[in-house]
Amino acid sequence: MSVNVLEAQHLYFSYPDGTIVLRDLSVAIERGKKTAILGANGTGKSTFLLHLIGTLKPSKGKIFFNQQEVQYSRTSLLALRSKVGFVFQDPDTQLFSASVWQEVSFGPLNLGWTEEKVKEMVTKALRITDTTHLKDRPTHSLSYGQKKLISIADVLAMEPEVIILDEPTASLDPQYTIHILNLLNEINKRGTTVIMATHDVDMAYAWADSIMIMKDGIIIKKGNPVEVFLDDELLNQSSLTKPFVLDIFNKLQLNGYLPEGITIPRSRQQLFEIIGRYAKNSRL
Amino acid sequence: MSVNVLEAQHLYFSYPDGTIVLRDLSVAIERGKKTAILGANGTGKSTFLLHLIGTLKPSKGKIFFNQQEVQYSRTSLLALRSKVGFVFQDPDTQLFSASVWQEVSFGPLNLGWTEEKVKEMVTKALRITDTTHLKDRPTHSLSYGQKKLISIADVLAMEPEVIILDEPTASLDPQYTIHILNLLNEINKRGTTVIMATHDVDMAYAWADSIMIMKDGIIIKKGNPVEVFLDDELLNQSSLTKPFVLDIFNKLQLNGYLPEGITIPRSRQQLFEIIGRYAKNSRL
Amino acid sequence: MLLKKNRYWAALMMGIFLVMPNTAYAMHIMEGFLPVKWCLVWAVLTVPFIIWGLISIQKIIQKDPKFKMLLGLAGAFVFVLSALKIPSVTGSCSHPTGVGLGAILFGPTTMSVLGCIVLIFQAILLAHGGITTLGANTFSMGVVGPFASYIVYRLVKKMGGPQWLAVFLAASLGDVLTYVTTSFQLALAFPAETGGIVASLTKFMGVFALTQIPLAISEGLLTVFVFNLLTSY
Amino acid sequence: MIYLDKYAYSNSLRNMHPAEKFFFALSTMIICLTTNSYIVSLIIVLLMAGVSVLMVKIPLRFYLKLLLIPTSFLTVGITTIAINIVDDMNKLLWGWQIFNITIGVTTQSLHLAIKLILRSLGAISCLYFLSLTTPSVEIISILRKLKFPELFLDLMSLVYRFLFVLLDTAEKIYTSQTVRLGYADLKKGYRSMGQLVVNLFIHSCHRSMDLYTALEARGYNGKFKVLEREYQFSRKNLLIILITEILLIIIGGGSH
Repeated sequence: MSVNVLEAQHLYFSYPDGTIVLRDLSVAIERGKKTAILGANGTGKSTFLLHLIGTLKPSKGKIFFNQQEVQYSRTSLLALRSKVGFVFQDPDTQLFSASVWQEVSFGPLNLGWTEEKVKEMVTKALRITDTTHLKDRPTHSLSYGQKKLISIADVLAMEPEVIILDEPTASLDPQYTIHILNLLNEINKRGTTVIMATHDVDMAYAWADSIMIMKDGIIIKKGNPVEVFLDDELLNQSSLTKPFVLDIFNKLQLNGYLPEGITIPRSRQQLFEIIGRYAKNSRL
Repeated sequence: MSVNVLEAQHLYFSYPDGTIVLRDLSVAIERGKKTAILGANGTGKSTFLLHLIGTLKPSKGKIFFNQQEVQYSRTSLLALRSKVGFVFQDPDTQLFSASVWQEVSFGPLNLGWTEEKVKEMVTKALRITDTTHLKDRPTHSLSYGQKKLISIADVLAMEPEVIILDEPTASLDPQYTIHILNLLNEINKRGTTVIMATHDVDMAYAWADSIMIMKDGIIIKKGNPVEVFLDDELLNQSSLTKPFVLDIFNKLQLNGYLPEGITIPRSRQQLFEIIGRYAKNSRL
Repeated sequence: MLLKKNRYWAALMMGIFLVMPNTAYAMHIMEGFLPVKWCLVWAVLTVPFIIWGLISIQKIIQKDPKFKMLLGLAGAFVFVLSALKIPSVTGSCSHPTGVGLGAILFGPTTMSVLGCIVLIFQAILLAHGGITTLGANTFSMGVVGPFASYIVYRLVKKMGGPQWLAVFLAASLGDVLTYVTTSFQLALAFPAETGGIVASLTKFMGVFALTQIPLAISEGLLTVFVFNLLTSY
Repeated sequence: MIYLDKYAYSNSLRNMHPAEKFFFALSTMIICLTTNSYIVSLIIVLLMAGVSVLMVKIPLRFYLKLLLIPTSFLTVGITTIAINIVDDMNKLLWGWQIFNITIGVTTQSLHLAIKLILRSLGAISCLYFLSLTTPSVEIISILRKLKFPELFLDLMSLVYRFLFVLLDTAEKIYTSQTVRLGYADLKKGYRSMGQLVVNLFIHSCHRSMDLYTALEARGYNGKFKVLEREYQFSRKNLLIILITEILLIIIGGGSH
């Protein structure tokens, strides 16, 4: 199979009142990778994501899933959505069932699986998200973070090839953020392509394999995190800040604290390690 | 007047179903300062804040505003709320009026001011929040960030002595976050005490004069940002991370890059300045 | 927890959506369609119900000020329901109605007020219905529908019928009677040359009420379903 | 979804006194109804379309789409009125026979139908003028000046404010259901729709509580006292409106 799981070609989208949201957006998303789409509020990130599951239909342009052009007939949309899962930003609007168990079984039941299989998949999804103990709780009694986990379990239980998440860590405290990111890594390791939209540059820099920068309805840059975030002009243009780890690493190099030519750190942990390593040398 | 504008003494609060939210919480908030209340999701931050405006009544314990014990009669609550403003996390909860101008005039009119004065205050609140151009817009047509600004203007127009904000930067992109923080600094400089609940340690560290750490319904620590965030055990206990600026500064000192005994930086900018300063020296 | 604490409100709120027959706005009498005389007649007939409703709402608000916010949200909720499309057998979509339980739990007079407000916004924002026909539309949707549902529900319960049947009949009959009223309103305004009002009524009933029967049934079922879900919360 | 509303607060007549617009739309509508003449109705349709497109700057295509909204009601209603049982064969324009009964269209019923179409279109184009130029907030404040009951107006503004919030919520729930194949077939569709409705209802309950708390925090005392925006009456506008209405009445009188 090809390397690209999803592909957008020359997408245009505007609301009936004429507001243009996407203009000639073309991009390919690689299978098995972790992709983060970055951009300020209102640049069309969510609109683009909703195109990937066929909820919005482009006014012009095409979407391809596994090299197949997405048709907007009922059956082909159903087929697409059984393979591509979507986790919404606000779990309160995604969760609509009375209990967690019912909630998570909603998708699998709609896939027409046997009861046996549904049970198995729901159990598995709850286990992976570490929410088995919540299974009999009413959804509205959960904390925000728990709701977020259930909204991911919702989609996981359908065994999708691709999971798309809109701002998965917004409004979460640091601990839940870490929990969710670990979960997404775990899901990715099991072979699922993970795509997220976010405006958290630090998180995206540490987490993603591939970064896309979106501005005014178009993806203006795609590349690996280091490459993208070293481009100061690009960041300025798209009103994003530089990830702190990268920024400080640069400054330390620039001011002679760290040598040139060493591996650029992606996380706080890696940065601290480098600091520790070269500290010893300088003390010799 | 005393230094403490608001004080809580031995607050207890539990929901009718028996869930205990606050247990023996005592704390004083100083006049004219910027106070941040930090804690993981679900530790009772919002519940505590709602006690400060008398919306929730403690099952036991007392609240003092300007040394006066808060009574729960209608008139004394109105008096309290005319001095202490509250900005809710979700602006859609707070904004009830169809147009911005009407929305912002609601609070001042309830204070019984003359129409003249109300107009003046509304105009001023819109100017300070930089939203004058939105004044004739219907509230529902605003972006999330704009709604947030209007919900602050709502309260500002009442000229409160204290402004309390629940998670003011949640779900905002970096640009709006900076905008809101600058606004809060501006408001504080005009003499208003500002209190916010948040779980963003980096933001709180850079912004606040005084930090309170909340855990399981009680404030376990109060102090200045550096003091609080240097206490690793405390942070661990309350599942908070160390602010990045402080963390990296520590590591740089520890590894001999920076000398001991220099002023601890509070923001990225300050840290970079220090790095620059000592880099030159080390190159000499 | 919220629901337990506010059983009464919950019941009221639910009532609202059930009682407001929103079915296919295409069926609201459009702007300019009724002659002046009939616009006035229906407006005059509707106003007392609105006043009655406002007085009873005011009474509840005096005891419980939060009730006003609840009604505001309830009105918005009713508007949104009228914009929803429910799946139907033919594949085409119809709009959820709710002639039913709500009137019973909420009191049909309150529904007259909310119905009128929703119809105003449907006219201004969606161009469904109209200002001059507001009286006639409120009379069929906000007065006849709710009252019919209320009475049907009470009757079935009194005769010892099961809950689901009472809900179903209240919802679907309230719906049908709304459109029977619309047919009457049109027949009175446009009597046939031959056969007069009776002939005209037959025509309008055939077009405006009979066609509603399948919709009324499916919406009665949905109402029962929603009711069951709600009580399971 | 609601585009009429968007134009209402961003059109080129936004700063005209809302009472002037209200008066213009309503008096024209009343004249349209009372004169009930072909020519007046036709003039009003053209007048309102002209004003909306040329002065208010509503895109022509959008305006034409608006005119199509009532077609389903109009078609059904008009057809029902136009087709009758006919016993005087002289009047019959065309029709057909079932058993002994002739069903068809007469000159008289055709006249009535055409008159009705024009009158309805005339009236609805007046409504469009109001919807496209006057925000609901302003309409509510006009009703306030007309001494509508406070409670009714308070409920109106709450409904207006929150229908957008709830529409948004409903749409999100619907999308998240479709994405998980909730509407794959009829039975699933029913189940999903039921859940959506229940959820929206619970959501509304919560919101109403939160709203009360938030209003209380700003000193709510049972009244929605807010400042209204001030507008200046323009003599020129009033004069133009008055002349237009008088002309319409004269034409209406002459055409009878």
